[in-house]
Amino acid sequence: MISIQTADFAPDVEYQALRGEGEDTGAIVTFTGLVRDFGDRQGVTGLFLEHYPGMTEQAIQALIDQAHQRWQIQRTRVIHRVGNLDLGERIVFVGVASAHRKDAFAACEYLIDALKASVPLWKKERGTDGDHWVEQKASDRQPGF
Amino acid sequence: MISIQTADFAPDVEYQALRGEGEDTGAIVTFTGLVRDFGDRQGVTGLFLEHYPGMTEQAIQALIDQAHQRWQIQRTRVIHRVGNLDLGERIVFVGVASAHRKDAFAACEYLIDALKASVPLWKKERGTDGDHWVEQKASDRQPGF
Amino acid sequence: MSETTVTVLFFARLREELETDRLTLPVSPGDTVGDVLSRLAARGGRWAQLQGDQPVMIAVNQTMARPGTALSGDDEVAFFPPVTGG
Amino acid sequence: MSETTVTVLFFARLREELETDRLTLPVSPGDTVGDVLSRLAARGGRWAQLQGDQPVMIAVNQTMARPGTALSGDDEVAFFPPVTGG
Repeated sequence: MISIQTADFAPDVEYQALRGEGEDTGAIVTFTGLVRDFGDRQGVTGLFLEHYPGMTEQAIQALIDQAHQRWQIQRTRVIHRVGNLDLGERIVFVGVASAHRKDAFAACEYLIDALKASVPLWKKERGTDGDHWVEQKASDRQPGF
Repeated sequence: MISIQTADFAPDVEYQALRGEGEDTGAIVTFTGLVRDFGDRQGVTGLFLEHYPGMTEQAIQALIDQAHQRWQIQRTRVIHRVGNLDLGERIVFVGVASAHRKDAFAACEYLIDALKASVPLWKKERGTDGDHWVEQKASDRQPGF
Repeated sequence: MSETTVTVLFFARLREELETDRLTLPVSPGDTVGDVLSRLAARGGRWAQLQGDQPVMIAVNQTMARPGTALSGDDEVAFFPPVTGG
Repeated sequence: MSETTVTVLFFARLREELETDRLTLPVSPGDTVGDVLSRLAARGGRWAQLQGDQPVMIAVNQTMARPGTALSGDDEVAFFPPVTGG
């Protein structure tokens, strides 16, 4: 499940969806990203997030397909919020269910790393010294992109 | 927060506790382990979990102290259930909050790996061919323990 | 021969600085993304940054592309800064 | 001189197979965990496994220990199989 949405989401709803109906799931790993009060600069008061409707969802689906090829995983949920977000709000959720914990950890970390490197989403920090578009960190870059 | 308990726990309550009151948290990573229908053998119908009251909590606290030394993390929650558990039930929860996602992932995976290797907890599988105590996997062993 | 056009989209910092989120450009057979970039950069002013020092990412029909990618009529071309989601 | 004792605890498979979760044993000055293990194993039957092929983990006062660890009066000694939680 992939969703790009302005609305918030609920961790327990996502957990239930990842758990599924069967009894072959042994591990659920989730990552939640929050708006924090420092980023490129200090004094961040909120974020504005923009995406490329259509391509964003396709790019995330391609990452999920790759994760299914590389690891033994059962279900994934990726939610990314867009629009204006305040401090402390949830920005992004990546959840992976697997029979095995190592696959769940590896796939979850891969999905959020690859999302930051290659999915068309852009963050603008609103701050005490004005607004500015966040620059991509060298550590978030992927070779060949 | 460490809890060894027979009762279940709620992902959203744990999420809220990890989120904390401040606005410096950027990443929350959680691991949930579930009872699945195969383990050492096929046909698992449930688990019985035993612990060493007192030592179990101390051993988990020592792991959390080590995680705080190795990574920049803000809050942790470790919950492990004991007693009889049915298929699909939650067994264990490890949650880590950090300013940075890589620290949150690394500390969360470390805590569950080290817990499996070195914390006095034992699992008995109840199954269609009787009950048996689970053997420690070579991959879960830690040198020197 | 009827005119062939592509739609060009801009996102994030580029969208704001160019004060444009979408435009339609005529293209000729054999034109590449690089040709479109050159034509837009030649407008001067803020448009020059499309061939400046800062990296510009390219997508054609919602798939990552390069300046050498050839264009066809009705293609959707997008230019945007390196991504920063997550 | 009053008698000195330690409490010995067993967990999981050992607890079940020895049909014992706790017992009290006299110790002499200088006794180690290994001495206690030998004395218990000498009971024979299921107790022999305490010095058998399967690994037996040791804790003294709720901290991991080794056969060479020296014991004092009122120590809490625990024997258990390799852990399998999580």
